[in-house]
Amino acid sequence: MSEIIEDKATTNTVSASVNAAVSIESPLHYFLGKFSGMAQAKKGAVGLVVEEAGLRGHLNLRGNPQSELFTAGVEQVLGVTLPLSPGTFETNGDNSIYWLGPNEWLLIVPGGSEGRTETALRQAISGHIAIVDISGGQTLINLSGEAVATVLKKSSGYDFHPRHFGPGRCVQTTLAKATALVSKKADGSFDLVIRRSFADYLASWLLDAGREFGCRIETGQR
Amino acid sequence: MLTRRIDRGADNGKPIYFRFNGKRYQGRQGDTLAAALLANGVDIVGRSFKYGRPRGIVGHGAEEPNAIVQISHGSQTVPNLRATQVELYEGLEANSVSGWPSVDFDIKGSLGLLGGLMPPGFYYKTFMGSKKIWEFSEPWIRKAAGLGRAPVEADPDVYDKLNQHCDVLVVGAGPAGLMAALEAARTGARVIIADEQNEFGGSLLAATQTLDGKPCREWVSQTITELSNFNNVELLPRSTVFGYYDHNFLAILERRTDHLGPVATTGVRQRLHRVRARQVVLATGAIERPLVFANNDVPGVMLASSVSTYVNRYGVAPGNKLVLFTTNDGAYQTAIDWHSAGREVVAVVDTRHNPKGEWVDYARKLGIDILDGYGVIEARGGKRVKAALVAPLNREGSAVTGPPQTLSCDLLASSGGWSPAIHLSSHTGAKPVWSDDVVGFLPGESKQKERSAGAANGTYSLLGCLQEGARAGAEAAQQAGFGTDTSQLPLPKFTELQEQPQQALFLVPHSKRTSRAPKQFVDFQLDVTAAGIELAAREGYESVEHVKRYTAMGFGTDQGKLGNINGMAILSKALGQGIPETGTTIFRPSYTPTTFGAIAGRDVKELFDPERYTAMHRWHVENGAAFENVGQWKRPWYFPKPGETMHDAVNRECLAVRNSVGILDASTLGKIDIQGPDAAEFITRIYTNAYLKLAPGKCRYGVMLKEDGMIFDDGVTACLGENHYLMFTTTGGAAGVLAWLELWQQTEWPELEVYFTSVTDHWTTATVTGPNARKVIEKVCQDVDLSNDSFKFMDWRDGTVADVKARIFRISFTGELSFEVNVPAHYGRYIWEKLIEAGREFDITPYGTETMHVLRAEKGFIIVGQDTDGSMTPQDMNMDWVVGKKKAFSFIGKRSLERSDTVRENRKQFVGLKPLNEKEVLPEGAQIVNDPNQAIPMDMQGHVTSSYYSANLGHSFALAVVKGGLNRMGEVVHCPLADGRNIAAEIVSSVFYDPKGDRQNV
Amino acid sequence: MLEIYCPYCRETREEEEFSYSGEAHIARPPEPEAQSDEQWGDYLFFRKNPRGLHHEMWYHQTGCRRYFNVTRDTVSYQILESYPMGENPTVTTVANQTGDAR
Amino acid sequence: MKLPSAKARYSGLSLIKNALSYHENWQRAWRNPKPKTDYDVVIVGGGGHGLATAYYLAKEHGITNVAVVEKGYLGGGNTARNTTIIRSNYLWDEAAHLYELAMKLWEGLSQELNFNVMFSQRGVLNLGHNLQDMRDIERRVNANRLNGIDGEVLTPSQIKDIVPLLNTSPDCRYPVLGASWQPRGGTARHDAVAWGYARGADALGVDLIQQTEVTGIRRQNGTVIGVETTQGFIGARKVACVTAGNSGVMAAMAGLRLPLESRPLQALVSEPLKPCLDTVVMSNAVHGYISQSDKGDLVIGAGTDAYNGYGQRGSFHVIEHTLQAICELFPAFSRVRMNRQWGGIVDTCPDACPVISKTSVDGLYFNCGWGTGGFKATPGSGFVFADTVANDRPHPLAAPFSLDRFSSGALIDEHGAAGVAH
Repeated sequence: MSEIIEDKATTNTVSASVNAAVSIESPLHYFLGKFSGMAQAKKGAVGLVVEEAGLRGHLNLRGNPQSELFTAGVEQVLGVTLPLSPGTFETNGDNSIYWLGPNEWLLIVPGGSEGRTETALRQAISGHIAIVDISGGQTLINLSGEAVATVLKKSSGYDFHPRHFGPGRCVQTTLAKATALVSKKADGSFDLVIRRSFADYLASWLLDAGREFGCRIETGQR
Repeated sequence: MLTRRIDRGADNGKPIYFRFNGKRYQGRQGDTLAAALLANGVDIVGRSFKYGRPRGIVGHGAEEPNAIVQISHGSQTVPNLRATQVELYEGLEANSVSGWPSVDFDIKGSLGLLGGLMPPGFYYKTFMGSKKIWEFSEPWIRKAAGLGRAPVEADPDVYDKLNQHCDVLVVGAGPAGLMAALEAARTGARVIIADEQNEFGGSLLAATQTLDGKPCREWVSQTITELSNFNNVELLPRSTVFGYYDHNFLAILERRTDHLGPVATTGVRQRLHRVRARQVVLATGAIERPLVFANNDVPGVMLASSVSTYVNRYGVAPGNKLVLFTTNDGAYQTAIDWHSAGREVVAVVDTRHNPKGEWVDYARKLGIDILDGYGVIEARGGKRVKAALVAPLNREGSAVTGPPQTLSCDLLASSGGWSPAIHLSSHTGAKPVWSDDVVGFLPGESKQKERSAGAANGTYSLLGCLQEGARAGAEAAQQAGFGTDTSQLPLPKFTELQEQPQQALFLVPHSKRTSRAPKQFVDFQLDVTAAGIELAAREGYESVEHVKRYTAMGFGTDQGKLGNINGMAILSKALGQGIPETGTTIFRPSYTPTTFGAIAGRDVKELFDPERYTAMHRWHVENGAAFENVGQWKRPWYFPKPGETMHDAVNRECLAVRNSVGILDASTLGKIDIQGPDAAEFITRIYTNAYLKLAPGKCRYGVMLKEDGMIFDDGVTACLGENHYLMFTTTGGAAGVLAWLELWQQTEWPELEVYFTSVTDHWTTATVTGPNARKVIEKVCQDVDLSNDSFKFMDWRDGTVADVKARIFRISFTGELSFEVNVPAHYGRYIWEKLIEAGREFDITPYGTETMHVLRAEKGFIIVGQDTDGSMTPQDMNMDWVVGKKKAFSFIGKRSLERSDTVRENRKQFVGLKPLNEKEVLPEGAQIVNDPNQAIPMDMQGHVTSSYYSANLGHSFALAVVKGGLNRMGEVVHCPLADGRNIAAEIVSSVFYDPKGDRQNV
Repeated sequence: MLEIYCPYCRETREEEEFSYSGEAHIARPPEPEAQSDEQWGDYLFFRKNPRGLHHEMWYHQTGCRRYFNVTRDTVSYQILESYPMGENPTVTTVANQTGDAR
Repeated sequence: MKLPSAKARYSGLSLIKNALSYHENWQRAWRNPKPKTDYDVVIVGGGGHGLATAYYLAKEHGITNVAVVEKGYLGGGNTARNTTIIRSNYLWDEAAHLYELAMKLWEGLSQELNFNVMFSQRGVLNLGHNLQDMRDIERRVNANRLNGIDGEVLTPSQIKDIVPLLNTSPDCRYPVLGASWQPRGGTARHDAVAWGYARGADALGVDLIQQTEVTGIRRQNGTVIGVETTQGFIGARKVACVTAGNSGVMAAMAGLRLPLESRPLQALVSEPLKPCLDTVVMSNAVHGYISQSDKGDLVIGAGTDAYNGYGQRGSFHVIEHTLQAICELFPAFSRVRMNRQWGGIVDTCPDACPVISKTSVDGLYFNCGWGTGGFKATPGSGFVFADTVANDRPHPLAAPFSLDRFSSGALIDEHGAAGVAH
């Protein structure tokens, strides 16, 4: 057939822009445009800080965890061990891998490196795998502050108590009437990975939940 | 007359002013509204439901049936609160919910005669001579019923929820609950202890006992301090555990600001705690049972324990001269408390003959008169009790054995023993068990991970409660994985009097038989009497459920907390059987009424349901789009220019697309990335047509059926490369289709190697469509050969659009030359604006879903869910061409297409309709008949699924499903409308525009 | 309100995370065309609906997106086991069960 | 035995008369007989449908040698647990005709039974919140009118006139775009329906046997000969099962299967309030329906649980969701309080329509699968089922509801078009 596209590799990563003038918007840009930095402080206190760490590279990875070639290949490319225990994640600061399911992981890499990462992964691993760039479809927000545990309790039925959910744990669960991948970082704060189309709703929800403690929403560093 | 306040010196709370039925009163800090009303000598707080009889305060907590009040006014009014549970605050306004014209003088009540005409079930027996009579009577019946008034303004308050997890939940913070919580906390278990009252302590708050030589209250506050010091314990006062659901899920309503009054309501008014508890201790206490005697509803007749509570806890003496009527030792406490408060105890009337024991001796020692073997058979008095009529009873308490005598009094307290508060255990489905020893129902065998302790378990001695609580706490913690199951804490030291057995007595005999005696009330709120229950039984309503429903017993806001056991006992006697044979009580949530707003939580108003936005949403808002709700998505419906109606805007948008170029935000379509060696095989099994030969760079339209053969979704699937596909779904179908694919792969064909990933949110889609579409794309995309020869209809290409790597699909939902530009959503708005910029010279027109609908309808393209309804096959939709009959695998739904009903000739089929009057637009949903003049019921042939005016065609048109429609081209059918019009239309092909499909191929 | 153990996440999670997918262990007939209308109707619509032990499928919709099986008592709602697709239940009888045993 | 046909009629006069004798002389509403050894028809299930079947068997077909065998007490199942809504505005002809027959019977039921079932034709509104809702409403109302069923499509302002407390602001999350309105719809006193039919059937000689569970269906050569019960064997030429949620269990006794799934449907009531809602308001899109009883309670219907179950309780989040919908529709009700919640077990067919059918066993009949639509159908269901049993062939209105539709594919899909068929 004549129409076959030149690149046989089935990459669908097209997010790298070639021109710096191209404007790029994180999922929360609209919300932040309306509310950025708004401190709903109660007597000056800020119990909850919501910070978007947008525009990172997000890749969905599927494959067989029993295959050593697969696990070793991923580790070699990312520099992070593929987490095999349910509900855990591994990170080296730049790259993180979250367990999503028995054959499914989320990779978060520095923004702009998702294309390179995908290509490198496709070179390192083979067989029945899937790598899908979903960078545009989600964003990461960090929740910190004294009230964060209460705000999570308001939002999700999952038990985020430190006895049950320590640093290194992650979980995909319901958050308000949407879903999120929630993980706990070593500094005690929580990262949420949420879907783009639900971002405004969830930001409104979190702000509303944090109102009684005083809260601030802002853009983090890229 | 003595004042109703007992001076407690330094413990007297500060004065608080409030209003009741318009009159200003003074209460004290710490009072409930009921306590303050009693202190002010307010006897009548309401009128009874059916007979309008004056009613006073009976109890002191959740059991109160009479003192139902409306608090506050305007948007913050709350109907139907119990005065016994309303904490007093400055400026509180309360009103009775019954009584007309006022509670002190009530018309219904003064017509005593009516009582006789209103036995249980009277309304089933009358008002039905004709339909008219009932239609006339019902509004009056409704008006007479009901308690408080619903607010008429939106609720200004905020409610929220906390999802809690704990190892041990202790319900009730009386002696048993406090011990249980302490024991469990000590093991390190996560503990929550909740109590409905404003302070912890339960019965200890009104007890005169000393523990370790100190007043009870001191032991309570010491224990609370100890509990608060654990960081693994959460204390929830003012928190009612109102429901116990499956898998140890319990719901708690915490009242956070109600006690401060509406002015103070700045935070969360009420909070719902949704608790998953590993183990539960139910230390919910017990509710005292009143005795049923004639006129036992006269104000001034109260529960014995309530009298004690008002005296000891609130410093209020609700009268001067007390007659205490009891069947048990425990109630003697009330006479003793009254005596200690310096008031007159006229007599203790004890139904037992020669009661002996420590309590009786103690009372005698204090000089209290005891009439044993007697019963109060009737209360005397109108608006306040004036006397008790007492008479000797036989040993069984079943008959009056001598002439009655009158004891003058203004307060008549009664105790028929206690009913354990087994409500929560009953919610779990545990069947309550009758105990002759306790004279009450005990919690049944546990169905969940719970145990009861203390009075809730029928254990009434303080020592027993403390011991049982401690044991339960330790056991619960141990079963949740903490500590050992033996209690470790020392119990306080104290002495208590030992109780002798009580007498099981419910209905006190009268010298007249029940049907003729003055009313003996069982359920105060709903005016259910002993005679009513006996009558129900006589009429054949023998099951306890029948009796409850026929008499309405237990259906009040107190849910029969005082009356149900008495009622069951009276029924048992009427039927000549025991209480266990008569039945058990089945309680359902809520334990006490629970605010709707709190159950709804924060998921109201703008947070009621997520609003989903595309990456271009801000642009749409800024450019004046009118939005349509499509599922949770907000989609631009049309883009009106100043002064335009919807009709104008849609016509303009439609013409622009057909004549030049338009642009649509199509980002909401579901998109699923499919990878794996068996991807093509899998898709071929799911869709009706074949995908095995679809080459990379190509797209194909498919229809998905449920296994019953009915259309479920449709969309285009593109082959991205070897073993790699991208499937588009309908906007509404995205999540359902992904689950559907996963279902078949994971459950039926795990051997097929294929992975699915949702990329709906990743890609933003801008559809550029119209004869000038190519010219627009050419301006921003240089690295793709856009010519028709090399980039054909139903192809896709990767390229760069305005410096962003994009994927372009040449697929069309308008029938025009179309390019669907997909970019990662971060670039969505940027690309959208760039495309509009590029299209400016062609007057590129943004359009919304309405124009999209019109344009696709002109082409006869279906919308699943609008043109189909779950009962349409591809053949019905004239889409036989999409069904691959030669596929090796019997695709999902195929077999169902061959059933006798699905191959039927005259099924409804998808056709076009052209109204004979070209300007008349058929309403969508109009029904189609052959003959509009036929008699009703008419023989309906089908209905209009889509209908529009087409600016391009210059006439109106519609899509419809019509019985056998595909063979009826040219026939005229009719749509008789509700407004009397009849619109005639000709059956035509469903493709109105460019039937050969040339325009999309240019 | 159920708490369901997901054999893949190896945790007990709230009911809200899952969606129910009907009776388990209903195999699609290998040759649908060879089925009579009655047999096919049976496969499509007729279910055990027992009062008691029920083997059923659940989808961990907002979790790991895996389907798995659960053995549940439809009267007490007690969940007796969760097990992956392709495996057989280990709990198949319960005392006092009534209902259809197909 | 004195047949209660001599039963004194209820009236205002009889109330006065009995009041004078302290209500000591009221007759039993129905007898409490011992089962006979043999009946022409045994009806299993003493709910509204079963009792109505017995009543119409006796009244319309002269078959009075009938027993109704009930394992608990009369009307104790779904009859006692529903939200009492009555309407007949169903989409499809088959369903519409059946429910309209019921509606016509409702309209004269209190008079016919001499028992006030408090049928209150206060109207039923079905709200539309999006464009597709409005298309469906238009379609249904048009179909109803051409089927002779009253119906109108109302605008938001017309709705506001009927329900002043409803939030018709265009700014809310799911604004009300319009509604269908059936003025003849309304509510009835659910328990009274069972009791009225029971008293009526008893008066015609039917034996109502309570606290007796059917434990088996005895057959001989493929024909029914009676039922095993906890009171022993009761012979019967015909056995008619009307056991709602337990139908699957009954069918299994005869070696049959039914296309049913049983699930709890939840409902709740508020505390009694002065009249504030004069009609029935239903909303499929935001999922809640509400009316106010004569006693003053707001009666609110929630959804069914998503999974099968026989526990007469349900998942709490179903209630939460429903009350969110109610607060969305009626922001003023947010401060009103839930007094009681419960669940009833509904048996639902794949097409949300009932099964009224003969079976492959001679003399065995089933009437089940009413799902969430059972109460409103009570008189019609009993009427056509009695006819089906009496004549051993489907009543014309019952014919489309035979079991064979599940193999032919002739489903009557009220799911898709009418939404939730409450």
